[in-house]
Amino acid sequence: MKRYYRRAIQDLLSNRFLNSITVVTISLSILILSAFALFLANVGDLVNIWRQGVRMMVYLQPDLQRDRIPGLRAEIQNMYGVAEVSFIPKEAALERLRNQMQRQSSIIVGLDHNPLPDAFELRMIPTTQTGGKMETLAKELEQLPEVEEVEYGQQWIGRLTSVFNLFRLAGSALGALFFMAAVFIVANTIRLLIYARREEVEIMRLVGATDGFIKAPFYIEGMILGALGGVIGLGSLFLMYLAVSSNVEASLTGDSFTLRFLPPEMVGAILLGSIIVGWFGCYLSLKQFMKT
Amino acid sequence: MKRYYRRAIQDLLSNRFLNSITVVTISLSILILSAFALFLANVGDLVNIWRQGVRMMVYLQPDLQRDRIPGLRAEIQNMYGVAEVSFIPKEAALERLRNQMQRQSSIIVGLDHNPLPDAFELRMIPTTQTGGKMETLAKELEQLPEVEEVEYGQQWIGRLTSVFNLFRLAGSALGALFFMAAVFIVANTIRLLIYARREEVEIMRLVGATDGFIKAPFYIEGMILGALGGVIGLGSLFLMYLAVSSNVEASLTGDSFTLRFLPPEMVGAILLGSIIVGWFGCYLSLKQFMKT
Amino acid sequence: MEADAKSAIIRIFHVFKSYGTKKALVDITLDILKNEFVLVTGPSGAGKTTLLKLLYLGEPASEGQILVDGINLSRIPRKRVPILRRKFGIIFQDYKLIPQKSVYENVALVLEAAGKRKRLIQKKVRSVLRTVNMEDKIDALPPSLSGGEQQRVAVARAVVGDPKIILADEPTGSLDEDSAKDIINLLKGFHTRGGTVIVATHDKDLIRKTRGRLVRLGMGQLMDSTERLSPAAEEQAG
Amino acid sequence: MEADAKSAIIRIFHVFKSYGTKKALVDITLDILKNEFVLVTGPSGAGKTTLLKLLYLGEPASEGQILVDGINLSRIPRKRVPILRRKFGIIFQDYKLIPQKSVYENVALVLEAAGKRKRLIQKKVRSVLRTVNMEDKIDALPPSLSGGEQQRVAVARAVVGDPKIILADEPTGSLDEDSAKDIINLLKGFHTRGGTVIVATHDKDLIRKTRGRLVRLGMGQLMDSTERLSPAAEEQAG
Ligand SMILES: Nc1ncnc2c1ncn2[C@@H]1O[C@H](COP(=O)(O)OP(=O)(O)OP(=O)(O)O)[C@@H](O)[C@H]1O
Ligand SMILES: Nc1ncnc2c1ncn2[C@@H]1O[C@H](COP(=O)(O)OP(=O)(O)OP(=O)(O)O)[C@@H](O)[C@H]1O
Ligand SMILES: [Mg+2]
Ligand SMILES: [Mg+2]
Repeated sequence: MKRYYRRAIQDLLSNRFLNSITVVTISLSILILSAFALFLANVGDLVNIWRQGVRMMVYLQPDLQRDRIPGLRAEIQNMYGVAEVSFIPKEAALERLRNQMQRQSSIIVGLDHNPLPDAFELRMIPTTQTGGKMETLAKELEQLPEVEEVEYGQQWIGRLTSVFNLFRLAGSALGALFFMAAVFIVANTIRLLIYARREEVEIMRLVGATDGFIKAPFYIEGMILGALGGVIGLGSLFLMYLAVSSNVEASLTGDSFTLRFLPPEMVGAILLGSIIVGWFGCYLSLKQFMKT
Repeated sequence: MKRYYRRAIQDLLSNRFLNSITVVTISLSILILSAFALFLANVGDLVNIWRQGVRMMVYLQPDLQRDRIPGLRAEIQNMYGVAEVSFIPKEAALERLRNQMQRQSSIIVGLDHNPLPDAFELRMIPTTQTGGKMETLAKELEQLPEVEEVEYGQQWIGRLTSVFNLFRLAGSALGALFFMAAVFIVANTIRLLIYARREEVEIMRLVGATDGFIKAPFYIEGMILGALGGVIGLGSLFLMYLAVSSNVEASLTGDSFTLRFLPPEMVGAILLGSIIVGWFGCYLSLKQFMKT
Repeated sequence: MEADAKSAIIRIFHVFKSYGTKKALVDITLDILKNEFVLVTGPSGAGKTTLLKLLYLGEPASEGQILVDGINLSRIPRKRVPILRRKFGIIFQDYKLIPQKSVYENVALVLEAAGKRKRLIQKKVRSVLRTVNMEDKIDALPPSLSGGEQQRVAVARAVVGDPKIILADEPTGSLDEDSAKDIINLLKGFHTRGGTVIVATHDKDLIRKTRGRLVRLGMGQLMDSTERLSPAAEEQAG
Repeated sequence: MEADAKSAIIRIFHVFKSYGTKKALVDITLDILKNEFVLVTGPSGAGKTTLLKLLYLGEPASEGQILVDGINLSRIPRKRVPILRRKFGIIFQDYKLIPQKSVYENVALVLEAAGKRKRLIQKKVRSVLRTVNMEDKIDALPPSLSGGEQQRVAVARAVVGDPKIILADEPTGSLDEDSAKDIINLLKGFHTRGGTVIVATHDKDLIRKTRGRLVRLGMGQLMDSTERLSPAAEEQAG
């Protein structure tokens, strides 16, 4: 095995031109793929931050005693999909309404009593924030005798959800497409590389080398090229990330959003993937050249 | 010239393996690039549709006579950045408020007079929908004696705008990155292609062929490969688009959104670009091999 | 003419070889004995190289049977082809050196492929390169060698693995008289140590000075096969 | 020894060529006259191929001056190198045929590069391939040809462009006696029609049977240069 490594390293050095072109191509493919993954990951973060703004109002019966609030709160807290429950007394609700109404707040000034009920405001866990699941939860809440009415931005959420779903769908489709494209580009490049060295393969076979003996260094080389390409591709992405992230974060003050790099598992997966693809490119081409 | 074309075609046929691999790689690069462009274009459409929901309310002085409305409307219509002006009489505004308020509409039921003023609702042209430009317009409107107050979702728009800007920035950066990556991948692949045929180049030089004679067919081949790659790449994208678009549109009922393909100019630009890159790849490699 | 089957290392029995419509070999039947020295001659395009190719399975025969050291070539599984090829040391007409590998690596390749120890490889490669007078070019790449130097490396590679049979296709075509003599002596030495040698050549000198069987091909057919016990038999070679 | 400068087509003046530390040619001074037939010989690695390479600028000389048909090779601009090369018809030691192109295309290439008409090209290529006996392989690809067949295609390519000078590097190395005779007659015919021929060879037969000047190289140095008015001068060639 050790001697195969030595031969692989020798081969890499004696075909420097071919190999450097191959590594550049692999790096670029990995860069495309990982840049897109980074983009999706950060957009996903952003969407999640937004979603934390999605709330559900649970209006209570006007005659409900305030001492029953803690029990009710605990009960709601335990319902499926609820992340956080906070109590909004009707005084606070009126104040909030006044602020929200801006110009039309003149309406409220003239009121002689507060017509609003007490309420709970719920925050949902992110996975529950689809139209269907929120509706289920709302129905369940309305079954409670203490609850008069449940309100949430049905229409808005439905619309946003469908757009996010479209986005996620398109993102995954593009991601899958880019993944396949990257795999094929890398495999193809390695095929060209081995094609340019097919004479060598042929000569080795003629002097009695077994297929295994011939293939082993190629596989090692393919994996080294894949790994190098992966490291260089991810490395360049990381440098770009560093250059960009400070600027972008500055322009996004107000959101609790930090641009983040790909998670370590993802980095590992991409590196592993590029090694496997390097191997796979060798596999394809060697299969072809060894047949004849 | 004609004989160069003939030689180029002959060469393409006699190096079928190399050329088919090259075309596949080019197609994939073009596919990546154009798929991403398609993605951005459609997201852009979606954003524009949303933005058409961005409105500005111009509340008029309570004592303004209704016969001055048409003149004022014309004046506002002519202001920079205004796309559409519609008049909302105060009765309609109250009705609308009632609908908007949902649960809290009980407040309105008890009113003895309508406290709301007449208003204009403006739609802005998309390029004016940044926080800054809207603010300028709002200030200008507030200068008018007939106007009491201007209201728009300052905070919401500012936030949305910064997110859209981030998105656009990231999209353009990724697009530029993908563009450069595609250019290099194509150029590199063509370099490998020509490298595999460097012996031929060398022999032609030894038998007295001029550089022009040697290069011409390669350039033609490079451009044909580029064009083929472009057509195949865009063709596959179009097929995918056809397959996906019907499903996606069905899932997006409610929005006046149709998934569209890249505009013809863009398709033309991508084709032209892939031809140029084919040429460019040849240029790079020939420059290198002809030197020695 | 039929050799004793017991001691035949190569048996060729009614073999045909066509490339498309081109008949390169027609009905060749020939036995080659262990430790024979065979010269194959004939005009350009007669099928000499093709005949050698069939032996090491560089090409499959179109018809007929070939046995090499007891192996039937039409039945050999793909996996065992390397074992067949290690029985041969082959000097190719176009040398077939790997251009990116040094002279040393090209020669060492045969031993590495056979799984020999690194120590042994170094010793053997150096000693073989010395016998063909190429030890000073040990690190050169083949494209930087003269035609004759390349041919000598090809010879070195053919003998380094201690094969049973040497197939030499025009092994002196690019060599001056002295170098050619060295190569022929090398082949003769191999023969003396018990090896079997098959040389395809046009070289009148080589044919004249070498004792052994002379096989003549013409248009793919076996013209004659003459045992020449002393180099004096030369005139028959005409 | 010094030839008349007026009629010299090639003048080589104190030329050295080194590859790294390796001295391939040392202080060569040699004039070759118009319509001369020169045989360059010497052992493997003596510098024969290198000498030819310097003439067609396959390699630049390290030192010294070379004039070819009035062109000073050390001053020639890059753009005019093809014009220099079209003065030569070159038979390379390793043939240098383009493997993906047919025999016809390989030979036609020279004329196409010179901008000849398609009609003329077809006629000439066919007729030249006929003289080297390769007309039946006109559509074959070089890798499917025998060694001798490839060499004959290389010869055809060298003569097809009506060059002023033919450089032939071991042009009969892979050929049987009859084919070799054809090639030599072709070269002689070219010489008779006024061409200049320089042949690098080990082939004793060729040297013996050819009248003309014999230039001997050894270790990169010019050993001697003998005018042999009749082939009988052979013994000096030793
Ligand atoms: N792969 C091939 N495809 C088609 N024809 C071939 C192929 N290989 C050889 N031939 C033809 O078969 C014939 C015999 O070729 P071979 O190489 O055996 O000749 P040879 O006797 O070695 O000649 P030389 O002395 O010139 O090397 C030739 O006419 C050649 O063109
Ligand atoms: N590109 C090169 N790099 C390094 N050394 C070279 C190169 N080309 C030739 N040489 C060396 O220069 C010397 C002369 O080579 P050349 O090819 O001229 O020999 P030759 O006389 O043609 O020999 P042969 O008869 O074997 O063809 C040889 O020792 C060779 O190894
Ligand atoms: Mg042969
Ligand atoms: Mg030489």
